[in-house]
Amino acid sequence: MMLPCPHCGDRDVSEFRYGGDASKQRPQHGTGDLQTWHDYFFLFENPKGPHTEYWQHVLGCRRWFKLARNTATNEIGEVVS
Amino acid sequence: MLERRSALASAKPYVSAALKIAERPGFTLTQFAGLDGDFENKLSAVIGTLPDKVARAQVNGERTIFRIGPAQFWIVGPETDDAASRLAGLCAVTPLSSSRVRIALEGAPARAVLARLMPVDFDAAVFTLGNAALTGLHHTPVTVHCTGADAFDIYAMRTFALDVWDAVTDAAREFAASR
Amino acid sequence: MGRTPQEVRFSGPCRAAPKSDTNAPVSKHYSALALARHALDPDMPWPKAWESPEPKSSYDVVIVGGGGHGLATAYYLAKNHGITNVAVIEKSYIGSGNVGRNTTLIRSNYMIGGNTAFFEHSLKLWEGLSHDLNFNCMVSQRGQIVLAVNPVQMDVFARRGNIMRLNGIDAELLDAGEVRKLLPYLDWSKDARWPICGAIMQPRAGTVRHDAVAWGYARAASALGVHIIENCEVTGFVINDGKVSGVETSRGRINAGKVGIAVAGHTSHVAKMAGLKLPVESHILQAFVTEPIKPIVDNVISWGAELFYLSQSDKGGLVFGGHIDGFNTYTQRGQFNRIQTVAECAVSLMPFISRLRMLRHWGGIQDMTPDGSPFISRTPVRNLYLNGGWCYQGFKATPASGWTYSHTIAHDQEHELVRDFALDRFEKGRELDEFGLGNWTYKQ
Amino acid sequence: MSAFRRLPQGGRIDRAKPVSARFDGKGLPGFTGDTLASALLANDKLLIGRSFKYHRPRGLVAAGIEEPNALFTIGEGARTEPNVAATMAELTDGLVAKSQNAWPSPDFDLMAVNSLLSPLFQSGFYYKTFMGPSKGSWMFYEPFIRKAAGLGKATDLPDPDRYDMRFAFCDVLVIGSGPAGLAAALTAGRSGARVVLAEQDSDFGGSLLSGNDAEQEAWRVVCVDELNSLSNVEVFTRTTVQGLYDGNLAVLVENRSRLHPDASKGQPRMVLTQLRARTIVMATGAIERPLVFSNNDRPGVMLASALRSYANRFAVVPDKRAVIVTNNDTAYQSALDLAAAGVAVTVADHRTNVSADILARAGAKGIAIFPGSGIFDVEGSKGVKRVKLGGAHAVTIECDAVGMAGGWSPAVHLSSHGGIKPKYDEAVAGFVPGGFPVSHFGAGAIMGAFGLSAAIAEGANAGASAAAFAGFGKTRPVYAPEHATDRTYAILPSWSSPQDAKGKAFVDFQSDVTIKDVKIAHQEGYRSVEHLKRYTTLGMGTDQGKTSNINALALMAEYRGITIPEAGTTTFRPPYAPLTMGAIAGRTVGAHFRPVRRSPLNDWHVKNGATFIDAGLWKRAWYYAWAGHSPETAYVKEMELVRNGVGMADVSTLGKIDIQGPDSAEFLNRVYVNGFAKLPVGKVRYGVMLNDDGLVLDDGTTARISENQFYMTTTTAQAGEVMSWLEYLLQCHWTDLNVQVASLTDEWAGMAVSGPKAREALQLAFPDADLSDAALPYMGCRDISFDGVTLRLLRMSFSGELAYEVHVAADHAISLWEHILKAAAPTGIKPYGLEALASLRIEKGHVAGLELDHRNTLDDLGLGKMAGKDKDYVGKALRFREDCQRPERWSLVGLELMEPDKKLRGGAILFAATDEIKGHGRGYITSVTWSTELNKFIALGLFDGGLKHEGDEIIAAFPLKNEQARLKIVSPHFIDKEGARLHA
Repeated sequence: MMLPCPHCGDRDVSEFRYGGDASKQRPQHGTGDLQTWHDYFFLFENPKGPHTEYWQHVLGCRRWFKLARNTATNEIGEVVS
Repeated sequence: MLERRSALASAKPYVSAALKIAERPGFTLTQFAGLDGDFENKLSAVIGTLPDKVARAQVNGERTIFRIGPAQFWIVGPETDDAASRLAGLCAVTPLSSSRVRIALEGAPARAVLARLMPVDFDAAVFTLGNAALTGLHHTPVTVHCTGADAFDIYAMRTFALDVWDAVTDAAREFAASR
Repeated sequence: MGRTPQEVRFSGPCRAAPKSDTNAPVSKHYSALALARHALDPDMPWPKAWESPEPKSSYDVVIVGGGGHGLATAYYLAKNHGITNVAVIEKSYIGSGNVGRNTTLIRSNYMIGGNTAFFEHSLKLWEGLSHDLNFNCMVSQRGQIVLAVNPVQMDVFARRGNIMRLNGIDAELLDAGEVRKLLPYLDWSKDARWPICGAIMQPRAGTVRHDAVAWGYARAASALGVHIIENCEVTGFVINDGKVSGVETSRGRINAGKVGIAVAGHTSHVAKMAGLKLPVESHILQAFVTEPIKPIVDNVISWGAELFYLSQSDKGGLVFGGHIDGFNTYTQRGQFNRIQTVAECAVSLMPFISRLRMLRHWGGIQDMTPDGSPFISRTPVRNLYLNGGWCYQGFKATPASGWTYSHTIAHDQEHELVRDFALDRFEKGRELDEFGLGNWTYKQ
Repeated sequence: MSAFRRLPQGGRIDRAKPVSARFDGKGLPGFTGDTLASALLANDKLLIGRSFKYHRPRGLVAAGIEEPNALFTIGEGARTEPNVAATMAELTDGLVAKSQNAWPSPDFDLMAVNSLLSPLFQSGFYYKTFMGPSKGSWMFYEPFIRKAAGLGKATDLPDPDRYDMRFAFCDVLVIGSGPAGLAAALTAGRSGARVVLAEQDSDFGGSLLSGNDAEQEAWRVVCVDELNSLSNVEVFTRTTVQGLYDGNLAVLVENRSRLHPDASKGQPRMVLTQLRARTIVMATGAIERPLVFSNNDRPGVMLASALRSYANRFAVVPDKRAVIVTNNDTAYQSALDLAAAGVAVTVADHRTNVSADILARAGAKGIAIFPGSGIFDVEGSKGVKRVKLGGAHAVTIECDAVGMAGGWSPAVHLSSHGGIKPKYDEAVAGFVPGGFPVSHFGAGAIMGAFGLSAAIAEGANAGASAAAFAGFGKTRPVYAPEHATDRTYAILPSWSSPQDAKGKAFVDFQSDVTIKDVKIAHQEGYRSVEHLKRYTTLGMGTDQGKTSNINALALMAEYRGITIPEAGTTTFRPPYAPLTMGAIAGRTVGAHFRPVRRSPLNDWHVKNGATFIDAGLWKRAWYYAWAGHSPETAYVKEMELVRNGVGMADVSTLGKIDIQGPDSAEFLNRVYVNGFAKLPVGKVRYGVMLNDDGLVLDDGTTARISENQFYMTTTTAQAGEVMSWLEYLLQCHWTDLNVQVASLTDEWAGMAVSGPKAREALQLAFPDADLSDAALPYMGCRDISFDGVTLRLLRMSFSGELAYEVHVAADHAISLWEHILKAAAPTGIKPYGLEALASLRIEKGHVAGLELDHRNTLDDLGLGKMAGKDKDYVGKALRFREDCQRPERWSLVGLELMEPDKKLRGGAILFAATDEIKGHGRGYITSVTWSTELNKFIALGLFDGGLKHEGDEIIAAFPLKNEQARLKIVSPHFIDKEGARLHA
């Protein structure tokens, strides 16, 4: 799989660190009760299909970015800003 | 009295007629990172033209400037470089001269050797003079810079320097002079 | 030949099925004797291993998923709880999921309170499984050796081994010399990146012929009256007032008193139809097999340097696996960098493997949970039960999973062995992080 | 009497270059250009092995990669390679091959007794027996089964050869160099695109290499010459495309075995290329299928196309007569070529209507044709003697060889690696690609185009399309030779002949699966193609079912009364052909397996007799020679040094992070549980971070260098995790914070100078610095300049003694370290290693990696009070989950051994004095050391309820060594509870 680093271009997946589902809304710092944080941290939509997710180009520019990928096909979409 | 010691002091030399692999010491490496919107202007006022993308390094006199991300640059200058002091207070300045070891490769087989090590297109028509890439070499982060037709610098992490040296010279073994 | 030459037609598509003599004696029980009788009378047909009836309109229990866990659950529902009006509904062929895609290992070297007894129960059930099912699953207790690569790891292994011993489970601590005697072909040279400094061994651990588990359970469940319905996809749940009363399928609605989900790998997808959002992500785990060779590796071997495990199948291929690819996906295609990682482990640990050749690699989609442990529990929907989240350990858990899940369904109450496999454990702060890897689905 | 012979001339072998290999201990002569297979056949060695299950005599079936039978062990000693297909092994001088799975020899194999018992060994027999008499009986049978199974014998010696790996990129990858592939590669190459052509065979040409047409050969040579002349085209022979992966990653493996590469000169035996191709043209061809009839496995029965290959390419033909059985037109090409080589040929054609054109052409060459007929049986045990035809013509024919032409299966494997299932094509009577992604193209036989001109036209078209897709729109297509025609196919989809009850009709030669096994699988309900495969082991051999899959699923479809498309096909998985493990691992093995990380002080440690220990990727100094040579005792001497004098340890491995920006203090205040907002400049603070789940992530110290700059340290183990975590928070979530972080782990070296004489030592080293308690108090931090170099002094202690960390740019680390040792020599300063470092911290009660294992809360580690009550921090919400607050959680305690004659061990399980010693206990020992201060073994552990039980006597059990010991629960701060030494 080649992932499109927004700064370095298409690179092999081995250069990246995965960061999980990026569609989840992290509660603002200092807000959110236990249930909110539980749902945010522990529950997953885990869709079979379109997914946005975080990746870090860890063996590169170290930027984290949001990427669209289809989990049913591994087809890579756009970098989401 | 506090002399500098290379991380490659105990590296096994690589000897080859066709390919030179050697440490290129004696540089200052500083990271400059922006803390305000005017950062790049301030930086270029002191340093000159900045590279517009990660893939291309900018050489201004004795300095080579790498863009390593948004609002982040590496400046590699001579040992006496004063860039850090001139930019102090204008942005985040992080001296990194000890953190990297520069390994130079030069010779016809250089591109073939690099292609054995990093998942980057090193074709002569593609990775040309001035091109740079931040990538992984033996699981460690490196910066590769094309400095001539078949000449390259690899900036490797100091603590992995010997390992990277071993990986590079091993990949280049078939070009080494037989002992 | 009884026919004139002109009549002969070379077989082609869509001819009638071969004649099967329904009057011939049928060996329902498998044994050497039965094999001998069939050998002497080659025309005597074997019975179908499991029946494939048309689905009825209603069952007491419907199990969604005809994999190892679903079939085992159906079998134990019938055998242990007398509930035989059961259908197992499988969208493809039985055993098409992870029971047929794993590295076939069984073991009970678990250290965390909620895990130890469950997995030991599973291992005990494995030990009697072939007899119980009258189907040889080739349960091979060849022992698992987990190699330590530094003294600190030896302490960590010791803790595990001590817990095992204290729970009546076999465990042996081996020093480097003892390991070398057992496994002389490991890299004992100075070149080894991490020297092997000892190991922990569970002699009763081993391997099982994976497909046979699905077939054996299906056959035994079928014999007790369970309906096994293949090529039937569940498309929804019938839920009224928070209670499930059936499933919608590609072959119509099937009513059910109770419904159990056992579709690990696709748990999120199925549970979502019942309105449940779960602490589960689907990840691919790859597995590999080499060409068959004569016996050379006699144990299951795991490595402490990186997640890597290997055994030799009875057919002769070396079967091995490593870590999940590390991002959620439903494609059963692995990434090449992971294949390299695993090959590097194999060759570095056992340098002779370098000259062997990989025949196939494949991927299974497994449920990953934040703490690496599974769920067997009731759900917020009454009469709907959940079995999933198995991470790396689905195969070895199969018998105990069926055993405890059937109990959970039959009694509407979690079996005591799975009380900690609760769905609300993350809310309560009761993670079961067996290896101390932290709450990350993709790092577990 | 011989069955096969070498023709006096012809073929692509180089008769001027004879080669001598050895087979089963005897010389095997041949020529350059021969394969092991062709050489065996040329030497009339027909019987070359025994089958897997029944030990039936077997011969060659194919001439290519699909060969199921002729598997040999090649090489000797550490270079032994089992299960190599003879058809893929080029004959070279010195090649040593041995037959497998027969004892004492294939000619006289005692295991052939299995054949008599064959009725017992029908498919799935092992699931039905070997269960008695008792539960564990399989363990008795298994060794016999294992020994009987397996193919060749591997060596357990390390592989002495080298394997290389490279990354490559191209615009167009063309897979296969048959007519379609050559046309595609050349058409694409003429556009200027970067083209790679990969061919698994030893030469380019594919099916053309097996032909005998001069015009076609000329066309081939012209194409290859032009490809070689183009600088933008790279061509590879002996290179198999093993798999296609996401992102158009093709994995190519080039085999250089024939060159006898010398590993010591860096020459690889194989090279694996990870090729990223913008577009891919699949011109992978097709593989001929056998037909299923009684005794179709006799040596001498082979694919009709193989007979043609051996005749035309290797100049080896059946001695007198061959019988070819077919269901399609392509077999006549083999028949005509054999006839042209002087072999008498008879064809049995399943079809009742054979075209007049064929009848005429064959008749002209004296080929007898029996339409509506097939082979019903083959006689001759170690070679073909005669065949019995049935159907329209029931005749018996004496012959030397049989050619099977059951139709062609397009090589769709690679096209389905990406997840697109192949589809059944009625006209082809086989599966063709079910579709392609936009960047993939197919051409030639893989698409069912079996004719030469069609294949070339398709190839040229695909090459042009692929180049255009990659942005190279202008090209000049390649045209077919003038007289190329499209051979007809006209297949009758037929798979098997009626069989005699006694004979065995094989579907899968290598796995010894017969038509009866397929029937049994059907009877028993193993009807899905996957069940069939798994139950009978069909297609699971090293040939990966290349010749058997379609026949088997056609037969199963027939038994089920459904069509082949309804039955579906199994999934094709990589690799395409058996793939050498060493090639996948490449250079990343042995010492190069994973990177070695070395401290800037590493060279000094090496020179000064340190023993090293692995800590993750790091090599760390464990203990030094001055203190002894046993890990059991050396550290104790080093501890004594620190407690009584002064020692120096290398702490360079700690994670170090530069944090700058106006919001740095706020940032730290969020990530640490304790407050950092008000940390004064020049001060250091110990901090703990939680993960979002409220469990402890890491601990460390952070110093405030200036208002807007901080210097963070992390644990060695978590350094990378913490760095990524901080970047994640800043870049993905807290974008409102103006903070820049940079790793300094490699920039700065760290040395811990610890012990009552630490100040004295440093004062000797840095006489100009004011090191007084007032100037540099406990948890103070100051940068000083020494000899023009900036040193960062941090007064903090891991050992509990008066201690400083001296950080310096790593280039100067060794000089500084040597300077301190030399200047402070009067204090008796010496280095101490990781074991002493870790032991000293136990005495002080500092938690480390073994306690920070992602399972513990702040309170578990006795650090609950650190968390700011009124401030927010990461993990705060989930820190207060129900079970995380349970008072009887396992929490940090100190432990003292009460029985001086015993030993404490890490990993021991803790019990209350009155407990029965079983179950999971009430906790465990995390870290153990001998305490030089207390003169006894002490430990840190986690215990139910923690220090509520302070003073209790408990039991540590270590059943793995049958040990138990009495312990006392004490404060984890074994020494200097008041901190007097720290503040000295």
